[in-house]
Amino acid sequence: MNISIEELVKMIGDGAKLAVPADYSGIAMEATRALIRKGVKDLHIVGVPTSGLQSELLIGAGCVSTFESSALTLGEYNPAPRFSHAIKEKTIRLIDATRPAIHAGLQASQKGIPFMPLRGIIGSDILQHHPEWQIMDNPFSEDKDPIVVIPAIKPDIALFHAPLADRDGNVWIGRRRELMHLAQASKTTLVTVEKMVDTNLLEDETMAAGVLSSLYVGGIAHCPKGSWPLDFWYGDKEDGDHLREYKEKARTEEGFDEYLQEFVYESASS
Amino acid sequence: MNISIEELVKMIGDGAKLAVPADYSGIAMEATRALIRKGVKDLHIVGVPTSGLQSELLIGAGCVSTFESSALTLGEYNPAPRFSHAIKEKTIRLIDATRPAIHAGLQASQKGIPFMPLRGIIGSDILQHHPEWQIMDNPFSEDKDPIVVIPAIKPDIALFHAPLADRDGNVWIGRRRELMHLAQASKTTLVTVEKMVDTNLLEDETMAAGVLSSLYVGGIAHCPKGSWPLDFWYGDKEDGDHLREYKEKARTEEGFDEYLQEFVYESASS
Amino acid sequence: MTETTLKKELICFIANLLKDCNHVAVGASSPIPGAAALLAREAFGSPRHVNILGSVKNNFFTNGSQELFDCAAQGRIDAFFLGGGQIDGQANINLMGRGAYPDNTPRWPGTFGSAYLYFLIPKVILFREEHSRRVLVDRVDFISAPGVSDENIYRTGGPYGLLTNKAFFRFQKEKRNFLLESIHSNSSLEDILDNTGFEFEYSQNTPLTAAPNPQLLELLETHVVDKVKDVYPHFAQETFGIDAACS
Amino acid sequence: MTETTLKKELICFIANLLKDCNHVAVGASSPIPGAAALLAREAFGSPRHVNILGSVKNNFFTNGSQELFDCAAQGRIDAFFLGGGQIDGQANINLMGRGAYPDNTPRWPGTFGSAYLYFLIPKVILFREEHSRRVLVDRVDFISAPGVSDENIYRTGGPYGLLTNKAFFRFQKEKRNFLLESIHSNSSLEDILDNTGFEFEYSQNTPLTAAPNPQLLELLETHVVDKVKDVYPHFAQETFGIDAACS
Repeated sequence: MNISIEELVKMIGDGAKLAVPADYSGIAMEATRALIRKGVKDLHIVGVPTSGLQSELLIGAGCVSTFESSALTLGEYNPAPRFSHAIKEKTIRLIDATRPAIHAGLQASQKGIPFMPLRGIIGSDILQHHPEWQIMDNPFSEDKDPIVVIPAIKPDIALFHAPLADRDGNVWIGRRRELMHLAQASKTTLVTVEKMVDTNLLEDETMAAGVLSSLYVGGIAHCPKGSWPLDFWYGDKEDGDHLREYKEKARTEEGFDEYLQEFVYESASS
Repeated sequence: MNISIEELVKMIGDGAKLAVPADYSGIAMEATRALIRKGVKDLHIVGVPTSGLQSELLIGAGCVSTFESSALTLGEYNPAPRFSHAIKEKTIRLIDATRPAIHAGLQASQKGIPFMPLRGIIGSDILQHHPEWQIMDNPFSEDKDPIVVIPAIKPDIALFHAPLADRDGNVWIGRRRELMHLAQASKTTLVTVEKMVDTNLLEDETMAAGVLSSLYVGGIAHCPKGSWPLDFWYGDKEDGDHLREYKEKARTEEGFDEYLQEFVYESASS
Repeated sequence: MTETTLKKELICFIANLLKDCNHVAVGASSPIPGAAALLAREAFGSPRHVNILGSVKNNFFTNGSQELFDCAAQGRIDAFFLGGGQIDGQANINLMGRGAYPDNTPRWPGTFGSAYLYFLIPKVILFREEHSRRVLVDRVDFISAPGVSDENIYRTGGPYGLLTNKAFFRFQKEKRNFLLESIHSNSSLEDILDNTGFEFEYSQNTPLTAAPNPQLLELLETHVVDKVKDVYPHFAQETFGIDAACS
Repeated sequence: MTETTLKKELICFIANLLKDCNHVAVGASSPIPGAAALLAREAFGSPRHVNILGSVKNNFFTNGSQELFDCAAQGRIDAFFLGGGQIDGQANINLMGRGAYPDNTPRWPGTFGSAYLYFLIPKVILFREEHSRRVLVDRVDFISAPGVSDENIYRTGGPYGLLTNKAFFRFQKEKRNFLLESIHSNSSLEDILDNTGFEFEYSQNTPLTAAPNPQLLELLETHVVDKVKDVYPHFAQETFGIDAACS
C-alpha cells in the first residue's frame, strides 16, 4: 500500500469526484502537483468544506470541470486569480454550498442514507441556485416547520496529507478527526504522509483515537513536506514568500503558466 | 469541576433522561451505586446503544420508569433477572429500538436536527411498536423508496467512566470516540475517571484526538476502579466471581435486596 | 463426537465460508464465529480485516458500534453473524422474546443491531448451535429482523445460510426458503426433520458436512488458539482446555 | 487616530461585547475578533471558552468545522463574527460576489458557513472595517445569509450588531433595521450618513463610542499580545510592532 506519489495519483482518473479537506486539515500539495503533471481532466472537486490553493492550481491548470464547495479562499492572499478567471470565462461549473451542507452531504454518504436534514439556509440565495437541495416539512412537528434536506455527496476519492502512517496501511490523523468522515464518505482514500513508522499505530492506545484504519485507505505515499507551500498543522508553517510570489505571477495566464513550469512541471517529485 | 461522587450524582434529578453507553465503552458503576443510594426516581434510561448490569441494578432498585435501548444484556450472565421481573410486573415502560436507531436519534440531537433517516428496519416488528418512528418517501428518489426517520433523542445527562481527566475539565476517552457523540448529544455530561492528571490533555498532540473538551462536561469525580465489577477497556477485567454471585442472588427479590444492602447501601463511596 | 470437537468443526466450517470476504465483523459474545474469522485470516489471508466488537485488540473502530453501522452502510462489511431465540423458515429472526410483545415470556435482551445489519451486509450467516423445534420455528413470535423484503425496500444484504449443531442450510432468496445443504456427522436427515420446526427443501441424498481439513484444524489448535484466548478467554478455556489466567 | 490605535480600540470594544458569553468561536482570518475574544477571556474570565478555527492552540475541536456546526446547533456557541463584501440595512450579508450570480464581478470566496451559523448563534456580530457605500448597501446583490427570517423558520440566532471603522449599530430584530448606537471618535454623524448605503435609525445626539478602558488596553498590549501573536502572527506584527519570527 506504500507507493510512490506518481503511482498514488494514477489512481485518480479523469472525471473522478475528488474530495479534499480545508487547508487547516492538511493538504496533499505535492500529490496535487503530480496530478497536474499527469494531466488529469474533468475532476469534480468537493472542497470539504472549503478549498484553497489546491483547487486554485487544479482549476488554473485546466484539470477541473466542477467545483463544489462553500468557498475557494487563499486567506490573506485572496482573491484567487485562476478561480476568478475560470468563473469569468465559464470554464468550470460551480455548485455553491454552505459549509455544514458539505459536511451533511458527506455524512449522508458515510451513513449510507440518501439525505440529511439541516437547519438554517432557508432565505439564503444559495438554496435556489443549488441543483439538488429541497425543502420538506419536518414530519415530527405539529406546526409547519420547513427544513432543508441535503442529498448524499459520494466522492470517488479523498486525498489529504497526514503526519504518520504504518506499514499496515493505518494513517494517524490525530485531532483532525474530520478526515475520518471524509475518508468514510469516499469510496477510497489516498494519503501522503510526513513519516512512515514501523509499529502498528492502532496497537498504541494513546495513538488509536487518531488513527484511520487501513480498511478505508487505498494508497499511501511517503512525502515529507508534502503540504508545501501551505501550512501543515503538524509540521511546517506556510511559505508566505512563495504564496506572495504565486499571487503576483498568477494574475495573468502567462504568469501562471510560468509558475506551473517552474514549480510543477520542472520540480522533481519527492 | 472536580467533585465527589455524591456531588456528581446530585446533578441527576428525579425524572432525568439519562444516557449511558454500552459496557465496552466504560460504565460508571460506582456512580450508579451512589445514584441508587441517593434514591433517584423515574429515570428515563437511554442505553447507547445497549445497556447491561447498570440498568439492571437501577431497574431492580426501582429508579427507572422508562428503558429505551436496543437490548439489556448481561452477556454470558444473561438473562437479566430484575429486568425480566420488571417487564413481567409492567413496572417499567419499554422503548425498544435497534442499535443504529439509538445512534441516529442521538446524532440528530448532536446536530440539532429534528430527525435522521435510517436504512433497514422496515419489516421489523420494532417499527410498529415504537411510539415515534415514521416511514417517509426518500425525496431524492424517482422510484418509490420508503425510508424510516428517527426523531432526535435528547438526553439531559450522559454518564460514563473514562481513563483520565485534567484539572481544566477535559476528559480523555481515547479510542472510545462514541462517547464524544453521547456527550455532544446530551445537555451535560458527568464522568468518573480512573486518574486525574495535572497537564492539559488538549495541549498534548498525541492525546488530543481522544479528548472530550470541558465545554461538554458538567462534572468529574475521581473514582479509581469506578467500573467494578464490569470490565473496563483501559483498566481491570470484569469480576466474574462477583457477576456470578449477582446472577445467583438476583433471582429473587429478597436475594436482590440482600445484594443491594451488601454492595450498594453498605459500601463506602470511593 | 464430543461437544468441543463439534465446536472446532463449526469453527473450521465457518472459516471456509469467509474466504471470499475482505472484512468480517463479529459480535462480542460470538466466540465460534469470532474464532472462525481469526482462523480464516490466519489460514487464507482473507478476510484481511476482522473486527470483533467490544474487543480492544482485533478491533479498529474508534467510534464504537456507530462505526460498525456506518461501515455496513458503506458496503465495507462483507460478512456478519446473527442468531436468534427463534428463527423461521423465511429466515426471520426473533431476538426479543417468546410470546406476544411486550409481555414476552421469556423476554430476551432485545433486537440489538439486527433490524439494520441484516439489510446491509451481503453475507449474513445465521448461527445458532441449538437445533430444535423450540428455536427453528414455523413462524417467529416477533420479527426482530425480516429474512426477505419487498422489491422496493432498499436492501443490499441478507441471509446467506443457517448453521446449527446438526446441519447447514443455504437460504434461497427467490424461493424465500432454506435448502438443506449438508448434515453434520452427528446427525441424520431424519434427526433434522424431527427437530426442525419449519419447512425446508432437501434431497434424500443430502451429503454429510465435510470433515475439517486437518491442516486447518491444526492451525486452529496451534497458532490461532492464543488469539482466540485474547478475545474469548472463557470460551478458549472450555474448548481448548487453556486456562487463560495462567498462560 | 492612527490605524493601529483604531484596531486596538475595536479589539477592546468587541471584548466588552463578549463578557456575557461562555463560548465564543472565531474564524481563522478574523484577527480583531480573535484578539478581542482572547482579551475578554483574560480580562473578565468570560468567555470561558474561545475557539479560533484553524488554530491548533486555542481550539479544542477534534472534528474540524463539523464540530463547530454541531456545537452551534446544540446551543453551545454564544457569539460568532460574520463579515461580508456587502451588508444591507436588514442585516442580509453577501459573501458571494458583486453583480448577478453566478457571473459575479468580482466573485468572492463563497458563502462559507454563514447560511447556517447566522441562524443558530444568538449573538452574531457583523464586523467589517470598511465603512462605505460600496460595502453598506441598500440591498445586497446576493443573500448569502438573511438577517431575519419568517416566524415559522427555525432560528435561534441572528445579528446582534454591526461594527465598522466608524461606528457601532445595534440590530433591531422587530423593526428589521439598524439603530446607530455610537460613533467612533474619528467619525461624525454626517460622515456616517454620507458613507452608509442603507437607511438606519439614529438620534442627532448619538454618543461617541466610549474610549477603551486604559487597563483593558494595557492588558491587551502586555499579556494578551503574545497569545494574539501565536494565532495571528502577521496581524500582531502590523498592529503591535512585534516580529513574530524573532521573539
